[in-house]
Amino acid sequence: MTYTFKIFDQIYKITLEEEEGQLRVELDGGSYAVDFQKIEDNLYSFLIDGKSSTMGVFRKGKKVQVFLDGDLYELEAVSEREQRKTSHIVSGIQEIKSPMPSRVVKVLKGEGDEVALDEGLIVVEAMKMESELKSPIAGKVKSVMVKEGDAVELGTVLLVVSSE
Amino acid sequence: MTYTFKIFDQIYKITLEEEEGQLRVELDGGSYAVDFQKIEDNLYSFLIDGKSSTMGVFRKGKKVQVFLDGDLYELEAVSEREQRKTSHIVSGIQEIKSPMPSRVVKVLKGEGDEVALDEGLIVVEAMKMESELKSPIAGKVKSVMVKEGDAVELGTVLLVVSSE
Amino acid sequence: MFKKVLIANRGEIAVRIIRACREMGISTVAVYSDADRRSLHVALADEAYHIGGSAPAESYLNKERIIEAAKKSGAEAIHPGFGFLSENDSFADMCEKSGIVFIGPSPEAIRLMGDKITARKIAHDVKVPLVPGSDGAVSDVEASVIAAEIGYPVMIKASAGGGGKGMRLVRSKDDFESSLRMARSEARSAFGDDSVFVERFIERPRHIEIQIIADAEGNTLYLFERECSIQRRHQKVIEEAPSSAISSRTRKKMGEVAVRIAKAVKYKCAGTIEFIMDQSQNFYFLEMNTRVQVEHPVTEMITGFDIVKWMIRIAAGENLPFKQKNIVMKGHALECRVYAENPETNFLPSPGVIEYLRTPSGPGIRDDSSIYNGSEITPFYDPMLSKLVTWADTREAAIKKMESALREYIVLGVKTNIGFLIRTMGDDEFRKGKIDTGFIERHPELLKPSAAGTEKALIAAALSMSSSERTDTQSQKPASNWKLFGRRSGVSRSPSL
Amino acid sequence: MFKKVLIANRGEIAVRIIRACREMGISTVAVYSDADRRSLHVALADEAYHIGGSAPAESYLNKERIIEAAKKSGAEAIHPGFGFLSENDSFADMCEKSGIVFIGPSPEAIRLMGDKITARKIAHDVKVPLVPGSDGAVSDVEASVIAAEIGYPVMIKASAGGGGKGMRLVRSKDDFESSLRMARSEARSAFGDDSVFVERFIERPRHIEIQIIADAEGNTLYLFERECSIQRRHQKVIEEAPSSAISSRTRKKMGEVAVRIAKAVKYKCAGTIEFIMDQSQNFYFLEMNTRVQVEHPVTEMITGFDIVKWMIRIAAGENLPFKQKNIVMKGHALECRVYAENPETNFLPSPGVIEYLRTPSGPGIRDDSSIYNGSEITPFYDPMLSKLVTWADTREAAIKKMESALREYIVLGVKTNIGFLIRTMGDDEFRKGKIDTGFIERHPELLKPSAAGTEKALIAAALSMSSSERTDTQSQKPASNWKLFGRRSGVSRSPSL
Repeated sequence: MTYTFKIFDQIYKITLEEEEGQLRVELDGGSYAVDFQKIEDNLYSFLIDGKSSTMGVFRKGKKVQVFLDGDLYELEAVSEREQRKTSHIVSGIQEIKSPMPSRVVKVLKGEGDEVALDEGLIVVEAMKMESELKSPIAGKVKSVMVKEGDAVELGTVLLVVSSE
Repeated sequence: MTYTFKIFDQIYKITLEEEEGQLRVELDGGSYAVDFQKIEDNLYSFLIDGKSSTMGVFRKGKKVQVFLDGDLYELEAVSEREQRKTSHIVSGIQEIKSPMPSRVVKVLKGEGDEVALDEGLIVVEAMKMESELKSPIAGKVKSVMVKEGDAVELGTVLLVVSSE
Repeated sequence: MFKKVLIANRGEIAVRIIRACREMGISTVAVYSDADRRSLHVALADEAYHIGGSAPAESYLNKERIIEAAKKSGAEAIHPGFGFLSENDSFADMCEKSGIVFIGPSPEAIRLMGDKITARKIAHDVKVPLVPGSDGAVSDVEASVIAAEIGYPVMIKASAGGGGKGMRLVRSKDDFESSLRMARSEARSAFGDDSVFVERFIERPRHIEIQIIADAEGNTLYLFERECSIQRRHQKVIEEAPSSAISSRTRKKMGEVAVRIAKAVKYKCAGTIEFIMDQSQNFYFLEMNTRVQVEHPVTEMITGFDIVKWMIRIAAGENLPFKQKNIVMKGHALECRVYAENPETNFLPSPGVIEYLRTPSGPGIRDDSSIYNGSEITPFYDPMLSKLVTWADTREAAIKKMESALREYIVLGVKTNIGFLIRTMGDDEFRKGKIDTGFIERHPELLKPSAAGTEKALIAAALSMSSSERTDTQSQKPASNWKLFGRRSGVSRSPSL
Repeated sequence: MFKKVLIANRGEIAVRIIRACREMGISTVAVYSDADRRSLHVALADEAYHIGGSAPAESYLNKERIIEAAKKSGAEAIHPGFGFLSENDSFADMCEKSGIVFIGPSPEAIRLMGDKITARKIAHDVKVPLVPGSDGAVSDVEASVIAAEIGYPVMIKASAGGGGKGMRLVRSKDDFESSLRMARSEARSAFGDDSVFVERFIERPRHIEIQIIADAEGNTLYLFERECSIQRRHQKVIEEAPSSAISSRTRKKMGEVAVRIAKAVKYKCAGTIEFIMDQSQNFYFLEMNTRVQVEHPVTEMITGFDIVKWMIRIAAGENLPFKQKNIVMKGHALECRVYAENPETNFLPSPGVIEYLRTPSGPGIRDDSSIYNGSEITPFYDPMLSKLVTWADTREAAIKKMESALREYIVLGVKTNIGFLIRTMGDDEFRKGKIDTGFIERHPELLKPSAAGTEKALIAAALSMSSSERTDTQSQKPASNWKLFGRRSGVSRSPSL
């Protein structure tokens, strides 16, 4: 079985096969013997060619997060077609989402306001720390979904900015 | 709701009731306000009249084990009738069970052998340590269920001794 | 000695204080907000009282409810920890008036040092060098004039501030106005006071602070320095003791200066005098923290002196039996603050439930933490999970020990800065001690996962894809090895996840 | 220095050695049996090799497989830990012949000290006092004659023994025969050799041992004593350093005697000379352990000396840069061995899966452990879960710290001796240091749960009965507090389990 993943904007092909009861992996021209054991939900001990690693593995659809040595690696399974797509062009309509559960401290721009690239749009606060969210494009504020004082969840759309 | 438990060979009655959304417990003439929160499976944080305790609670039928401050308390729910029973008389037919998964090192007595109270019956080994199991009564060995070298599980009956 | 002490705090510092009390035979009383019923400080205290809602203003800043809990429980003293009410002179005053000992300095000392402008005056009076800047709180117009006078870059700081809140570095005139607005807004919401002052920013400065301790008789000792130059968003992330940047002559000079400031306010308790130091060991007074410091463990590790226990003893009327010459340091200690945050998105907090936790331990490892398997990081409070501390005979050995310990840490359920800390331990400049408060800004490459783990992550990801249909049956814990005795090898080499 | 080291052991000592190597920049190779694939030493090592079945004879005692793994991995040295092959001279020999450094003394030194009778002769030659007894291995008939000669109580000990295996105390002639049989049988199965010897039993003896370390040039230092008098089934449970029973004069005398014995066999490595001491500080040589000791951490805590790292450095050819006068001790350290066992049934092991684990941490706490959430205690090996170590400035403070730390320990899934350890820390005789190897026998009340927790346990039990029908719906983790924001108070006061 062969899988294709994108990580750090690179595409990798990886093949799993069983050989005499031993799992083998082909990756980037190399071949590895893999042994693994479940430790707890989502946590596994791996021996890859005898090298030991403990990894957390979280899968949601095509996205896989792997915890290893204090880092969370984000991988995405990609199809042949997707492999040919280049990275997104940052333009068009952009939704500004709350990066975490937080409270809206100040809305800096109103509907119809012009904004420059990297100009501040809104200030949110979580855990006693304020963060200013900036515009990823130059354009106009299309709509403002929240007002000062609102409590918002992770991923709530706060504003929409348009480059047109 | 009232429950009766035996612990340390003593009988206790304990009553639970809800009063204005607050759980109250009546025990041994005292009354306590109890608040608790689940931490993980079988583990709870208790506030009993404001006093904090973290306890593990494991229930199997009428038996309840409670982990508290490094100890495992063993309780048994008892009915009215059982409360009147006195403790078991150690006589009659006694099964000698393996106290843990282990290996039989030596069978010291055979079928029909006479045994004195506290005389050694069998030697088992687990985790590189030998233990001699002794007869809880004076009498005769009725049957021997295992032989040297056998691996036995926790609770396996090894021998039966009879006082008759 | 007190029989019962209330701890008016939460998180790891509450746990730290509760442990000290337990070891001293003192009963402990915890207080908790709605969000903290399952927190470790509630579990470890002897008693616990609910004091209100999850927002700090409704609970840990609610003076009346805390005093009430102290009275109800019969606590004779209150330890405020850090943050919350620890530097609130009116709370210290309320305690006194209620007949409860406040484990800290006098309300007067808190008040004097709590206002940065007054503190600078006091320091100036006892001939301690200060960074050039405005002489006090300034209006928007004054601020911009003074900034222009002393020259960019400048710092804007909240008068009532601390912990990096309401603080902004401004590198050019263009950014001044918006930074000033942000600083005031943060100051207002954090301290209820939006006064700010302005001062010169020192290039490549090091943050060095001196731990002092003083008893009621005025015996005032310094417990050497801590270097806290590795900061993000003006908050310390990695601290160490001693500093590799100062000579023993500078150490002594800074210690004596710190003692002079403490004595000027008749200071009684543990406290910290913070300095900013340039690359030539010139140091300037920044502020005094009139409470225990987050990073106090590194000082404890090199001196063997228990700062929290001595705060309690001094508050109970004991005097220090040591002289300055009895305080000696040995080896080197390092502290890493493990946060639930994402270094890749400018250290945004990452609340959640700790689904799995495995912490490092062993020789020379100290983990001051308040998390456990199943505990929850809520968005209401500081996202610090743990302070991982290592001690070894040399700085190099302490760094290697830290790196190794961080690699043992497993935290699932929230994002953490552990990977960033590991890379920092391996950084050449850091290893050489070439650090200053701009270190993290200068090293954006430390924020991202290293590509070194890519192959392993790919293998794990591929296995997770291959096993999708079997997830449910595999989600139980493995059976006991004892039960698997006979069919062991098949299990040990299972070819799919 | 070595680039790669193989650790021929498992459990916490393998973890301890792996950590030392990681911190020294040495790659580590673990070996594991069928039962240990999920063990912590496998997870923490850089590489791991499967070497056979769960029974020690099939894996950790399998010399050929271990040497093979070392060659395959390219390890230059093998650290044997304790137990297993650590005192096996033929294994040390095999390593040498395979061009692999054995991190330990010479095969010759192991051989000389491994046979207790030879060891006694060597000690006698360098004028070290010995307990009266048989001059060597004895037949059943000789044994009983000698026992009668030196007078009861007597000890029967395996010639090839260690760790309490094949050892029996006999208080009267009537028990001699059966005890002799048991001792021989244990000795045979543990060491493949059933020779035993007999010696006088000293009333209320203390077990005191001296840690020594020696390099290839013969520099031999003593790192003071450890007191290990609290034993069950002749195995140590609680150890401390220093001993509260000896004067500094005795300490020096014992240290010098220990160095003399080590020098007599040209000893090179860390090692321990064990003594039995009567109530008047008369001490007699017992045996020498030619390896790292389980209880080495207490010595590390009071000296700041890393014994495991120095074993590796010495094996790699480094010499000790210290003199005896550079070794100073500070404070007091205590070690409690946390076992999966049931003190109420004569400490029978209790294997199982660790369903939930919360370990103590904080200042002065060191936890040398190999367990984690979800790990498994198999019946194949020693049931030790952890060595909990505390350090404080005085013995009293170290005991209080230990008691407090033990109360923080939560282990679900297996029975442990934690409650017993807590009660021992609170015992008046123990606190006063009135201890000897008969301490546990004299205090059966420490083995049973204290009635103090009865009321709490009853409340928990009653709640568990009342909630039986709802168990399934309640078995999920609580939702995030964030999500419960609005309906918090209802949850916080849930009236049934």
